[in-house]
Amino acid sequence: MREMSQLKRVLDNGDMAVTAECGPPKGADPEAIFKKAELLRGKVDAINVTDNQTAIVRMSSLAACGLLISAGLDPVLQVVVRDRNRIALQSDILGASAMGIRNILCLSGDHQSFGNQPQAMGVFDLDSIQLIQVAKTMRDEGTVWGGDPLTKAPELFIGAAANPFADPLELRVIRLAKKIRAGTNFIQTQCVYNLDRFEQWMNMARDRGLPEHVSILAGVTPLKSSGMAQYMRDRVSGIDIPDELMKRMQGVPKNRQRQEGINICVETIQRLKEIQGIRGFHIMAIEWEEAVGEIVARADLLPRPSFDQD
Amino acid sequence: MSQTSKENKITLALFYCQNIPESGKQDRQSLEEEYGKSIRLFPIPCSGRLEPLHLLRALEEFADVAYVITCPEGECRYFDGNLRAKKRVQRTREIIESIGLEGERIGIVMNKNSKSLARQAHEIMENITHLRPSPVLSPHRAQQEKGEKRDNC
Amino acid sequence: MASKYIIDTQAVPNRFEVLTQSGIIAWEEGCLKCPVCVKKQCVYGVYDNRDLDIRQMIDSLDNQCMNCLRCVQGCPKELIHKSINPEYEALGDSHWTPYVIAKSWYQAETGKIPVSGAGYSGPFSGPGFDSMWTDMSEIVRPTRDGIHGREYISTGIHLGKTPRHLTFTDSGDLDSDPSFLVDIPLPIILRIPPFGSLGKNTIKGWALAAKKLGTFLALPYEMIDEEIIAFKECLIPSISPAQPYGDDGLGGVRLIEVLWGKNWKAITRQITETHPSAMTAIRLPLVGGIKETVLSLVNSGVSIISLEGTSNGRLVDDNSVFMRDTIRSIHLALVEHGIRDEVTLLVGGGLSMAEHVAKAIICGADGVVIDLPILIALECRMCRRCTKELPCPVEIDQAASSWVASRTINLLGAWHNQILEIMGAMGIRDVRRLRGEAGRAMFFEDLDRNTFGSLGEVQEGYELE
Amino acid sequence: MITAEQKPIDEIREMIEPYEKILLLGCDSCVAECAAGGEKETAMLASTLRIAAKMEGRDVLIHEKTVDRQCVKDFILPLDDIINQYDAVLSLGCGAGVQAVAEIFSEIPIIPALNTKFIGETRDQGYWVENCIGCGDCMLYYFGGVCPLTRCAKNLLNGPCGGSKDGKCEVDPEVPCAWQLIFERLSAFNALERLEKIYPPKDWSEKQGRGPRKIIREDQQL
Amino acid sequence: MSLNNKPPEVMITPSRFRNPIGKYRLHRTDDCIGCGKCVDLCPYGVHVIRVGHVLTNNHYRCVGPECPNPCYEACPAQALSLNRNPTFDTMGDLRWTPDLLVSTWYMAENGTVPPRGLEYRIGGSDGGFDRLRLVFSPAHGTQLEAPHEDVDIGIDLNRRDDSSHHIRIDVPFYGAGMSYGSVSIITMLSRVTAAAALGTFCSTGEGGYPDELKPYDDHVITQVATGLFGVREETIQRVKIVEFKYAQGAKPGLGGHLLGDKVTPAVASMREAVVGYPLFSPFPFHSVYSVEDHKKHVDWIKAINPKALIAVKVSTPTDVDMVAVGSYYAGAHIMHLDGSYGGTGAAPDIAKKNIAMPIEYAVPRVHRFLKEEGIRDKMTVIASGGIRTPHDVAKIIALGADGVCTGTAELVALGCIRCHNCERGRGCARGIATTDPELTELIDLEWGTQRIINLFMAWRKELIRILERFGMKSITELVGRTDCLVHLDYMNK
Repeated sequence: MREMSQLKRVLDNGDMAVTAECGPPKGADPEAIFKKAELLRGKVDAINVTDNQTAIVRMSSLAACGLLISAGLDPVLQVVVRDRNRIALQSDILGASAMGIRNILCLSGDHQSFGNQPQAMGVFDLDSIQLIQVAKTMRDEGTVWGGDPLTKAPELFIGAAANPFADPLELRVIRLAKKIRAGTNFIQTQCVYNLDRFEQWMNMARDRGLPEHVSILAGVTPLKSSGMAQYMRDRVSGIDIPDELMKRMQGVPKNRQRQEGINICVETIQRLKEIQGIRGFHIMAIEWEEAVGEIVARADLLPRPSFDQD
Repeated sequence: MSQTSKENKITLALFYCQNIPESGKQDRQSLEEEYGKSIRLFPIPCSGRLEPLHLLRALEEFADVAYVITCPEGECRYFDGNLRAKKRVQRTREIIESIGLEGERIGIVMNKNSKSLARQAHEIMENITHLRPSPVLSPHRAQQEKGEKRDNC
Repeated sequence: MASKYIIDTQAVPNRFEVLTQSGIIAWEEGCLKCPVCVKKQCVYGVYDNRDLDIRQMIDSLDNQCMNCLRCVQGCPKELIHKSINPEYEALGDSHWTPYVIAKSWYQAETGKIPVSGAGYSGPFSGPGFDSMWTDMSEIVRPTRDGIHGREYISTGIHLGKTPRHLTFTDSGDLDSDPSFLVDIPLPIILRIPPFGSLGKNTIKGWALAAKKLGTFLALPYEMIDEEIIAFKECLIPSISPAQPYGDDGLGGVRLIEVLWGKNWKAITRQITETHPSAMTAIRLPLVGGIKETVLSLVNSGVSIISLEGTSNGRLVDDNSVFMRDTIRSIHLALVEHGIRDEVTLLVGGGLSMAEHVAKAIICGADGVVIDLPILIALECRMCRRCTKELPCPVEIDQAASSWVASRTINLLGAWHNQILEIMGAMGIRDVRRLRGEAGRAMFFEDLDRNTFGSLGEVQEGYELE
Repeated sequence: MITAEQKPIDEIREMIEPYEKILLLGCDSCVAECAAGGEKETAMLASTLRIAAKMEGRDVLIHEKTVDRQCVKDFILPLDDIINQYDAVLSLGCGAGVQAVAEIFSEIPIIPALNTKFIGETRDQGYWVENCIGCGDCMLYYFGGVCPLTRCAKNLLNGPCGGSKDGKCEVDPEVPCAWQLIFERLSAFNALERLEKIYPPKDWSEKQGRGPRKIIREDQQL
Repeated sequence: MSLNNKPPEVMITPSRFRNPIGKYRLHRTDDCIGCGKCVDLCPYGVHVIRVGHVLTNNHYRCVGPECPNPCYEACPAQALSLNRNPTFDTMGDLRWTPDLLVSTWYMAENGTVPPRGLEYRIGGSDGGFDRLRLVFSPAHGTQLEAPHEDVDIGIDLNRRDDSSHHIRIDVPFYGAGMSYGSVSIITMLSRVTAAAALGTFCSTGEGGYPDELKPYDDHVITQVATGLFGVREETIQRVKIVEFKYAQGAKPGLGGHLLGDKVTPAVASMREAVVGYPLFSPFPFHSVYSVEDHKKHVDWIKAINPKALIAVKVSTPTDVDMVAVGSYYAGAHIMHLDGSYGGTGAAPDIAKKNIAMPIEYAVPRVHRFLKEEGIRDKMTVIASGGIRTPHDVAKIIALGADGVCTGTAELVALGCIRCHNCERGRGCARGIATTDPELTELIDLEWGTQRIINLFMAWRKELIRILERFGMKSITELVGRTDCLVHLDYMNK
């Protein structure tokens, strides 16, 4: 069983880390996971598994992570507080750790009304920051929330998301600081298109000395088409695509738009590398895992470091 | 006893049900003669007429201690006025305790054995001799004393 | 008196919350907070204006309630009750009743006469002046409307000896000396009350009131200081024969009173010599056998006699006898001796309401002296705590002199109007004509005996219901 | 009505600590009925806070005022005349009242003095009990006038859990099992067949909506 | 002319207030087990059962310690206790004691005198009526089961035997004048409607003759008072009895005064005056300064309405007996003596308390004097101003009156509580003596009418019972029978 998170090792080692995202299937077939796993193997350090993303029912994130473990990969278990109360969340954390899952990403989750179960009761017993605290308590204190001891503490590398593009900007930095204070080890940001805004956020974070306490992985998402760009800009909350990027996508013929998306993505990574305090990248190629390999390669992020298993 | 209270400069606000024995105007005045400024008497038609606010306001403005004497249990003309008073006093005690004031500064005596107003007042005065001047009023009091001294000069 | 005598009154607010007969007890526990709460429907807005007066711990529910009982009768949980206010019940004593005190407060506050609806509510009759009814005229004895009508009703009296006749010089000028006659427009003289928490401003306020009313304030000589002497033309210094009397600084005072005592004659003589322009009066305690004394005083030339009963309207030497009949007998004796107009009889002690003025005059007084009413006008509760050196609950000594004056004027204004009412009803247009007019009064004892005296017989076995 | 309870005094004192001129704002509707925020409670709290301040030797100005309802703008707006005299408002309204006042007076801190509890019934004098969670989709018809969503600790819609014993809830043996009550009520008027039905998962969107729920009645608007 | 109606029916008409006030209150603790024993025991319906809960809803019916089956002693859970109601003791005054108020309310609700626990016969003024007692000889039995209807309590109002109407009223009382303005139109209509049902009359008072009263013209007395408000030829021609008001007992020797606030548009138009301005009725009639002037007044009415009976309402000065004789010679049929204890509207306290003599003194004096003059049989003497109870009626008739006028008693039946604030603010807070439109609506006409009917039916029964105990068949036998009375202060002295 894996003793340590690959992602943690990479970061501890001082290397640029790379993670990617993998959405579980809307069905019970494990093959879908394995297929995506193979596409990402060797290209990234760890693979995020989304948790009923956009509130649409999918295979559980925990189970999918288990499948990735069995495939010898390092998964990042995404956990949203929307669907489970603190009892379920803590028990899932214990189960995950037992299965060798070392990374968790603590999230609020999209509101249930957006998905295919709009009548469901949203739980939101904890919020994402509280979940970070709970996970940290379980790991560092060896107790559940409230103080009852655990027979064995989970081993966890705790992550959280950050969105530099939502308003108000000041509050975004405050929230980042709070997540760090709560105990997060790494941050994966919302996908970056507006580099100016991102830099502004990073500057503010740096002013407070935040990057010293956490590994920030900048999120990127290759645009498949100008239509997708349009959709993401207009419909997906927290996405900020500047006009020149929109124009650039629109200025390219349809059949070459995918390629242009990858180009943009690679350029973005290159520019992000310049920003002080960025410790890696989180590539969210939504249902387009094939693109990850090319992006990583073109961004000079290969090969991924490997460590001997102890 | 009155001397003790003079030394302590304790002021008692005493509310009492008009039904308790020997509580007429004359009885009241002899008490006032005895205790001087240490007692402020407020006859009320029924102890249930008293509300926590009366007690609080008394402590806020002029009294170191506020007490209520009710008629004996079961003898209220309004049936449960004295029981209401008891509960209100209890609640008011809790309130002042919650801000760090001694609960003893508020009290209730449910009259028994037809004790006279004077006797009840004496007993209450005896009960409160150990209390220091109220921290609520002490700043004022300090000023007042200063003022008096000035006058004496 | 050329112009009509009107006392200008103006509402003067109380300094302390008043005490009223009954208050509201409204339990809060169990209140349902009905959307249409009886408290919100109060016609008088009593609950909307609710406030707690800390000085006396008086909830405004205690004194603003007008007793309509609609809230008591409407609350679905029956959480609202009424109660008699023990503080009100404890006001005063059997003579200075809570009713008398409360109505006096009202008059001093508003300057208005007490008016109420729904008929008379008091006892059938009462002690002293309360056992008298004044007459009224119906059809055969015309009068004019006292207040709103066209005829002037005079309440003025003069103090001093009325000359039996006037003499004139050959040239037709008046030869008689009118200087020993002082007019006051109201048959009422004020006197410093026997007790009270009085301050300098209190005395000054009363002096000011006396001045504005055109009457006098009688006060102990010792109370006169530099400030008060400024009001000299409306002061009556009272000089006690027990005290040494020398150069008094009373120049310009119009009337000086000498208290009854061993030396009264010597002192009176001394005063007459020092102040030839001042009139002197003798103040006598009203005792059982006083009639003879009065007769001899008048015969010896005393022109103003002030008779003083106890503060509850009785004889000084017999608390069971009300002064009413003694005044009557003195008056009748003076009439019998043909010397009634040689003297002005003033009566004081226990006069508490406007009607007592008229009734005392009907019994034979020329005018009255009042003391405690002007103290009650200042919100006094007649608790007499001041006599035991306890603090005054309404801090009378702290009141400004202008407030004292206005309250006193208001009270007297209301009394004046009531005297007009009662005189108008009697068809009497000059208060001097009311003096001794016992025929314009009905006396309880006579009426009751005449009417019911024969209704005493009950035979054995008969049942009363 | 909405029920509430006064917060612990220490918490209130801590919140108002920075301010020197404070208006205590009572609300004379629901929270007055449950003896938490009416005129009387407001006066009592004001007096208590003044006493506490005096004990600390602090010179704090505390005034009190009670409006008919803090959750209705028309009752709040008149406060405009006086609110500028204060550094902060300590509201004894329910959460709705606090927010409504805060929304109107955006420049001044509005501090809650109460913990808002639930929608409930005055069961007895001094005893208030929750009996509606405001789910937005009332099912009381099916359950004989007893709401399992509120009164069953597990919000069960298809009958009691296995913990019901002697008609009492396993969570609190003082509390009658809602399903016992439902059963008795429905038996009383022969409607037990309503219990045969399987009630599908509840549509919670009526309760949780997308952010704050609202009702808009155009016919009521001008 | 005799009205001789069948007496109206009594219908139970409870208080219009949610919590009627009684002398006692019962308290039920949580110990109540809901057994309902108290409900069964109580003869007065104090307790009721509602959905398994026993509630003490009708405190006001409790007769307290005089109860034959005291629930508070029998309660198996000892959950009940009894106290005198402190609120009860805050009501009323010495003349209208709380006992009298509550018993009058009882009569207005039930049409009978209260069973026990309440003093319904005398007040607490400690003189006059309240020290007089009826003396019953043992010859005529004691309590009667049911009053005998063959006892006649009606009286003739025209005893001059002249050409005016011959009017007989079925009860020895009629309604005294209370003006429109001093009381509401509903109060006025309730009184008049009840008077019609009872076969008697009710006076309009001096505030005019509202059109609403037209259907009852045959039962209305219209008043000609010094202010002549609303007096027109037409109003005088409409009625059978015209009343001259020279004075009124509540403010003898003084004029009337209606505050500006009460002069609403309706009142102003009725009185032909200006809205919002106070109205004074002067004292006395400035056109009457002698018996001769008085006769001219009477002649004036006779010229307008030749068959009208003339009532002369005066208060009670020392020479009231002379006034009565003078009025007879001027042509009056009814001598109405108004003592100083009545009155609706505001009057100066000094006048109510001090001016003119109580009615108990005036009536014997007039009775005696008219007798001495040989004209007692030609004149109907009506007394008012302080008649509160059927016992007062019997006493004043025994002192020499033929009948009485009532006023305050009717207001009490309508819920008056004697707070004495008739003139304050918007007028009577209980909606009786007010012109405020909102407060007026507090009373429903049908309710008000029935309450007054009930009250007087109780009086009627009580008067019949009293007459039977005197062994009399007609109330006219009682007139001047002072031997039927004893005054406690002079008893067996």
